[in-house]
Amino acid sequence: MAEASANSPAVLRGRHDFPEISGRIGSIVLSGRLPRHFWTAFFLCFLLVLLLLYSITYLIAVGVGAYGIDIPVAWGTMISNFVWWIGIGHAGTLISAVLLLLRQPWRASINRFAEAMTLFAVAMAGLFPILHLGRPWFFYWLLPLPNVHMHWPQWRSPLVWDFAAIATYATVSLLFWYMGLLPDLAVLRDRARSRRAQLFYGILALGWRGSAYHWSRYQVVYFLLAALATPLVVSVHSIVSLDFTFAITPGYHSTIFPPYFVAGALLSGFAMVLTIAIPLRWAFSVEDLITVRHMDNAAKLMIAAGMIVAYGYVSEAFFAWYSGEPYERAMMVQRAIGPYAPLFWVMLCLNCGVLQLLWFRRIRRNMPLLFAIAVAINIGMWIERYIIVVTGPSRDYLPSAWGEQSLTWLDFGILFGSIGTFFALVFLFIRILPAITIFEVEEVAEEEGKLR
Amino acid sequence: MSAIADDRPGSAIDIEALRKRLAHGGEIWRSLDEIAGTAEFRRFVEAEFPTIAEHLPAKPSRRTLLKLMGASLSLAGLAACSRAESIVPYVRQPEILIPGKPVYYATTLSGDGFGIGAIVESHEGRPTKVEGNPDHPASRGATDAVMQAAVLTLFDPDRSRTPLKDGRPASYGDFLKDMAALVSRWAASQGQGGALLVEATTSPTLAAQLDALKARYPRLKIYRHDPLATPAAHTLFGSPLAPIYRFDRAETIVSLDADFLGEGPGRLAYARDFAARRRVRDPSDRMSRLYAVESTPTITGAAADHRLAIKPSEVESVAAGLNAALTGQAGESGSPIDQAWMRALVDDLSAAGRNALVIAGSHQSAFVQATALSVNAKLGALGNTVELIEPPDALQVDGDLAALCEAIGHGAIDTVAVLGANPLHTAPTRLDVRKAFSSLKLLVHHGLYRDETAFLAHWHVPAVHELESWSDIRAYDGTASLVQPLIKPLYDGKSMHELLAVLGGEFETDPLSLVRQHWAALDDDGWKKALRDGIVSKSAARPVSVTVPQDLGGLRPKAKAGNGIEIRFVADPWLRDGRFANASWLQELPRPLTKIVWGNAALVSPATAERLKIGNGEVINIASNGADIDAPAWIVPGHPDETITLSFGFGRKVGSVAALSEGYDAFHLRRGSEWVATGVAIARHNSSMRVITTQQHQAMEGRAIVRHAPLEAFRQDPHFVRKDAPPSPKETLYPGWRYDQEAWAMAIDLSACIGCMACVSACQAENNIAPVGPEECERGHEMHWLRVDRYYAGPLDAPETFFQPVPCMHCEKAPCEVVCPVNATVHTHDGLNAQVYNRCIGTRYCSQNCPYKVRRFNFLDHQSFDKDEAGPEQGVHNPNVSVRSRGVMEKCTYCVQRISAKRIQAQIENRDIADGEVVTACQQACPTQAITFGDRNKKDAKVVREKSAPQNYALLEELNTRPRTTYLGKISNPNGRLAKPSEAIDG
Amino acid sequence: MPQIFSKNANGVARFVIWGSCAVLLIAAAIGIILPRSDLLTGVGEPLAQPVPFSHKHHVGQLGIDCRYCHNGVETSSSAGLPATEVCMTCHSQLFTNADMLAPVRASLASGKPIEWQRVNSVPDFVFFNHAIHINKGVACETCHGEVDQMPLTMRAHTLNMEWCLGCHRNPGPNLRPPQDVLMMHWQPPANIDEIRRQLIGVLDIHPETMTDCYVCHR
Amino acid sequence: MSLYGLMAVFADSEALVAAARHMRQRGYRRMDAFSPFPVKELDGILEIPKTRLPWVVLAGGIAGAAIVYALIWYSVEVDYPINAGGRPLHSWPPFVVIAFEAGILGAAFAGFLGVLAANGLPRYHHPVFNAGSFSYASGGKFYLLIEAADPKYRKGVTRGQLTRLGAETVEEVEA
Repeated sequence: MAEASANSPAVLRGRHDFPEISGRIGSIVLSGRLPRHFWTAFFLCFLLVLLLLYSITYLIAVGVGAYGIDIPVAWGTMISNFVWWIGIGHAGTLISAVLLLLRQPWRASINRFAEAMTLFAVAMAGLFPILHLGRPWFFYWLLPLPNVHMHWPQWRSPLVWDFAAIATYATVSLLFWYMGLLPDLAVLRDRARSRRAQLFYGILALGWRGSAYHWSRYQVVYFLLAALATPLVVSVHSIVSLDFTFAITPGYHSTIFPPYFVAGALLSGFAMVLTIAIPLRWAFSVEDLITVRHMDNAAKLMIAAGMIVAYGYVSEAFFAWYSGEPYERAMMVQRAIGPYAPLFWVMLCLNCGVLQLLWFRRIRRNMPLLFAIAVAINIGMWIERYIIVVTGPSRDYLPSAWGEQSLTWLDFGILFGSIGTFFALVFLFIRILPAITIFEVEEVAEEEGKLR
Repeated sequence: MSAIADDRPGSAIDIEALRKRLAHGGEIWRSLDEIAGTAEFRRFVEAEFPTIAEHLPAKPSRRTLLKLMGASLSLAGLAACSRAESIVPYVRQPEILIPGKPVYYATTLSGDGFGIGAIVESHEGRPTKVEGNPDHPASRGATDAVMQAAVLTLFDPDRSRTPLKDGRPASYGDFLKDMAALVSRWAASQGQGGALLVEATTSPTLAAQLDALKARYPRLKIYRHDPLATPAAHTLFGSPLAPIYRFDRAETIVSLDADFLGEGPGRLAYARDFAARRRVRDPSDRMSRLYAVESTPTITGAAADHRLAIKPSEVESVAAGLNAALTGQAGESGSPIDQAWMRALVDDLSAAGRNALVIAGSHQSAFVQATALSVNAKLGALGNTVELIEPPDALQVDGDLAALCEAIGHGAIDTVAVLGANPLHTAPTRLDVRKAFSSLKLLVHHGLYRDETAFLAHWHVPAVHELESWSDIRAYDGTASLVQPLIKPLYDGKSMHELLAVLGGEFETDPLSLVRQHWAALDDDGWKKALRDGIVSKSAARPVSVTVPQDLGGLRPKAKAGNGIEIRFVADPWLRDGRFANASWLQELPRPLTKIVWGNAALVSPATAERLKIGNGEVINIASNGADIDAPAWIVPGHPDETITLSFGFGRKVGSVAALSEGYDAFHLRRGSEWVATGVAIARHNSSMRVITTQQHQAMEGRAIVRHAPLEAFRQDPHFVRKDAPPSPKETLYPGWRYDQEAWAMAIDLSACIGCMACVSACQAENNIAPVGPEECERGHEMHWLRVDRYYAGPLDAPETFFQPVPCMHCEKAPCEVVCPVNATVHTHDGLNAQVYNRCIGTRYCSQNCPYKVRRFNFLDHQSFDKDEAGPEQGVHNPNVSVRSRGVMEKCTYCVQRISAKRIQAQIENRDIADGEVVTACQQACPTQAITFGDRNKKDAKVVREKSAPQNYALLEELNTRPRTTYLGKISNPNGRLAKPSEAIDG
Repeated sequence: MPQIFSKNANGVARFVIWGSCAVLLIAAAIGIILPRSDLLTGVGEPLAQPVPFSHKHHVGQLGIDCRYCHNGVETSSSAGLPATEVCMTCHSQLFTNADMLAPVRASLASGKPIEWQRVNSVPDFVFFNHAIHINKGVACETCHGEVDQMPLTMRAHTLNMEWCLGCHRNPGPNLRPPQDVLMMHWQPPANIDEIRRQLIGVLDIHPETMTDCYVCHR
Repeated sequence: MSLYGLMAVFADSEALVAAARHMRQRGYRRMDAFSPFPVKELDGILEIPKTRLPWVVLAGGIAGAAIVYALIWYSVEVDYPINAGGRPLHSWPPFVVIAFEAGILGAAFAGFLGVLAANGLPRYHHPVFNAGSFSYASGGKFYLLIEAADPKYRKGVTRGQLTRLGAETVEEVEA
């Protein structure tokens, strides 16, 4: 592994030592000296946070009729945003958990912020089912609570499964992330100069001291959590897809959805990892820790996931035809030539067309181009979710009830607001917590013999 | 509205207080611009249309803030803790009134001057729902869409509230003083220079009062203005006679541009008889056949077995051709009708003999009317399927509006009292009524609204609503019935009888005694019986026997019109001449064929649209006789080519609801009282106007949605609904639930449904369904629980039209229920798919998963249930149905409140609910009895009999949702000799 | 390096951990108990009325029948509140000058109704019907409590859904022969269980249908 | 102030492992090693017993799933049976989905809380922090601690042994 061959660049570039690694990563947080464009970008994101707050206030004051939904298409961007964010949330856990289980060393530099990304994406995603509700202030009725109206959730509803899955996923991701943070928090605690920082990181570090006994148990449980998170991550997006497949609406009712949604989640998740990692490694000059190898691998996973998604598109269309169901067939035809056809073809171009560029190594290792492709796929995946949500009910069983929904400023206000909030959270995370796992990079550095 | 039983004594008092507040408060507004700024208008609009309120300038943010606070309070779970409302009993409780129990009164509602009997449900003195009176010949238990809205117009906050002198509020006493002066002047001059302008009326009391006035003031003139009047028919017999049709006897019916199912005072009775004659449940059943020749698409044409769309000017030649063919003469050349068609028709008519029936549209020329009579006479049908009576609306008058204007122009008239009419809006273009009226010394206007005429009047006196007044009225067959008030006048309105009494010098009258006096012949028991029954017994007109002259009195068809485009005027089915323009239910009720709401459009045929290169919503300029209007075009399959249908009733901006609606005013193109105009020029604008419709797709896409067959096919295969339809699965993974007690179910006979929309309107009235306004309708947010789908099949220029009422199917394997995360929609023991509004959090998953898309969502705050915030229109709410808040799903409940009421009654009496005891609102309103509802577990229930018909099928049954609502496939009775329109082209 | 935290930090940490567990438990307990407590339900808390009407006096001491004032109770959804006239049938003879009754006399004179404060109320979306309960052997007392002991009327039960459902699921224990429903302090006979079993059959009561949502929500 | 032990600092993990192995062979039992990242060999050398946490995780998972499934069963069969969409009251397939999620949640909580409990965390004040040389501040150092309570502990001897094993510094740690 010591040689960096042309085919497979090394996980870490150059030679490092432990004080250098912990110092470089820790100082991003502790010195507080961040590049000016960091704050510019954060300010822009903060404007979007304000937009989100305004949009939510407006939505709650006026009602869900303020954005584009109607009858027959009673679900709209709140659901597609939800699915999109949850999808983005998947890559983090996958990188952390699955690559940990597979003992992939290249996980180390990117797992921390990928997990953070998961948490923030899930937080954004969790917002949408509530905003989606006609009476959002009663969202807690989805919980089994000992109330005086003696009412229970209706357990057969996929929305209740969703609630359980998202809550579990958010909690498990948080625990997993926090456990991974513990040793690094201890590093920050010891490096901190100010009393406030010492107390802050000290309290969070829980008195971690790196005892061999602790490491032994820690590793077992961390591994077990990874093992739990892996089926969880698959189940979560499968359950999200069941929101659709459980319905009898044409275009929703499809058995391909669970794997297809999971693959779509990975595709969009890795696209978002790249969208964050490429500027991050450049802005903080950590190209030697987050190397081209990481970017290259993520791009390869993207194309793998993307091809499964493409297969999903094909099989969806094929089974609509093969089922012989006139409703399914008509819906699929309408998707391609109906009122939402422009979106459909844009989606295919982005998710299937642009994706193919990643077969070329030179494109994969060209950071600006890779960044552009990642952004394009993020957009494509959002459109895919929107198309799935709206085309089915807009062309379902009774033609008399056919109709389309519109997109209003509020749809976009909330979407872009949530994107801004997500990035604002990412920025805060980078400012407050180590964005790269110190102890694992040190471990990799030692194992790979990259120590000075 | 409160739903709490104990709260009810309060409501009567509330209304009383409301009445006072409305009568005294509120500034009087001059124009729409002025009122748009008033707080009152704003409050009304906010209450009724919150989204519209958003578009108003300088919207107070208080409401928004309150909502936010409300939301946060609810979040804290405190919303349920509000306590200590007040509860207000009566001071003197009326004897018949038990709070919580509705009282029903028989009365009569008027439509174009004719009476249709109604039973009105009243809660603590608050009329909330109109039903048909089964004993009344014009209703026979049914209602139409407009009658349902009577309760809404009653509580309309825009109604005129106070007498106005020169536009300023004045007291009724002042009015009486001015009238006293007039009366003494008239008494001296024998009414010289005075004139009354009345509307169409059949009121015997009114007629007698007019006669009395004429006797008192011999020089007083009486004019009649009725914009929707049809030309005086039957000049054949010296005095006018009105035809009455007996569809229960008719076997072959030919309509010469007559929309007898949708228009005319006898439409409900006709529809009942017509449908009854076509009820087929068994291959051996017989069915009447209807040929319709029409110049605009109507629901009668949609119900026809053979339909021919022709230009309005061609109706005469068709009539002439029919007459000729029947008498064996060679068909006239140039007849727009295919010879084979005519031959088949004539053979059918001849075969039916005295059971044949030819109907001429009441707006048709004297020639067509006479021809129809002559043909009926020749077939022996006169006296059997057609009877002639003295017209109930006959009134001795000195002329029409034109004569009045002329007289004013001559200076012969200087004082006019306008009773009810609004000539300034409905006058033909060739009359300058404004100029004529402006030159008057005194113009008195009496009306429900402060309309255009009222603005011009020196005195405006608010009229009582028909639910507030004592009066009498005749039905289409002459049957007299009484109009009795359900509530004290809300705004101190005066009835027309009171006003006439004032003009006659009687200043101290009460409306009851004026009517009672006229019926002095009835003793007290007879009077009470007439009030209770809703009709004066044995008052129907007797048929007059006549002989039709062979030469039709010398009538000849008019010379053939050129090839130019023609206009066919129609009255809007709901707004009529615009008098109901302020009724939001009617504005929002889709028109039967076009499904257009909140406006009208110029209807054209697909071929004409193609020739003129115009598309839906494209604005065209229509010029005729020197006047022109801009109107959005709308393509209607089956519309006659080279013809434009324009409807009256829109384009009025008086009243806060009417101001919201769009559309053109067709009166601008009308020269006189004609219903057809020729020589029309069309110019395209390169702009478009929105036309709001509730159904965007017209074709069934080859799906077995409305299953239909000709009678012959039904006889060969009674189970035709199973043919070519996907089989319904019998197996299920889930064990069936048992419904041991009742199992409510509905059957809808598609053969009987004529698409008249009465059911939709009745459902809206019964279930507190909020109107949402044009903006929201355009966005697909309309709330009707029951919709009537209209599909076209066959060639575009002569399609078959199908109507299908779609309420909730109450599926036993309801897809909506399993996806609701909070148990807000679940099944009950009697198989209802219940919707629990207060549990609903608004995920809308149920609607997504409903294959019938019958669920409706409160996207915005469409109506307020805060009693202090909601306007007077909350008075119309049914207290037994929750008013739904924003963010809540709702849908058809099979009128669960009615089921509950009957169930409780039956349980108190410790018995089963009898068949026919529970009647849903849609079923009750339906003129053709297309809807049957009942307990499927009762072997002899009517609904079970209907469902056992061979053509019974469930919509989308292949989805295995096991609907409780099923349909009886549509059976038509085309003549086998005429080729059926090809079904290959599907819309 | 020096210690960042002092020796008691460990104790503080333990305290915080166990303390927050305890706080959570207590909060949950409050969340369960509070909505059911008299504090929020208003049970046993008389409201100030324009006229301090005493059921204790009218029912307990004078023995006036419930239906004298609440005349819709057997036939209507609403039990009805007495019109001012009903009060004045007696009070035009008795206590004609009592200050306490001044609002009643004023009401009759002015025609303006007395505004009582509602004691027993359910939300607007709950449709309660008195007649069916009375006819099926659910006594006034069962829901309204011993009004003949109330100098000022107060709520006797929570009237929340949990409470309603308690009886709708298992109506037996709250039934009595319909002729006794207006009786206060009714003493069940010895064979009451047998009577109740019979009542369920005789009155055709089907508890399995009584928890349907539309029974109360329409 | 009593003595907690002796803390030896090593530059890299190999030195630590070698030192630990030596000390172990010399019969020291009460010792601990500290490293910035897990060093695999130490488990065997220090004879750290195999943790039973996996069983705790399993138990947590089963408990989570069982409790939630029981709650669902109770709600649909006992507390408020409702006919929703004509499906059986006990519709197990959807209930399993929720139980699965609850199982994962239970397992994760059991694992996380279990590892904290087993490791005695949070423990903000610990004798090893008294060692001046013990810090993560400069990144990776490797520490071996011989507790004073070890029967073989002899102040000078032990220090000498550690120094000979290549410790950069050896320091006494106060309790």
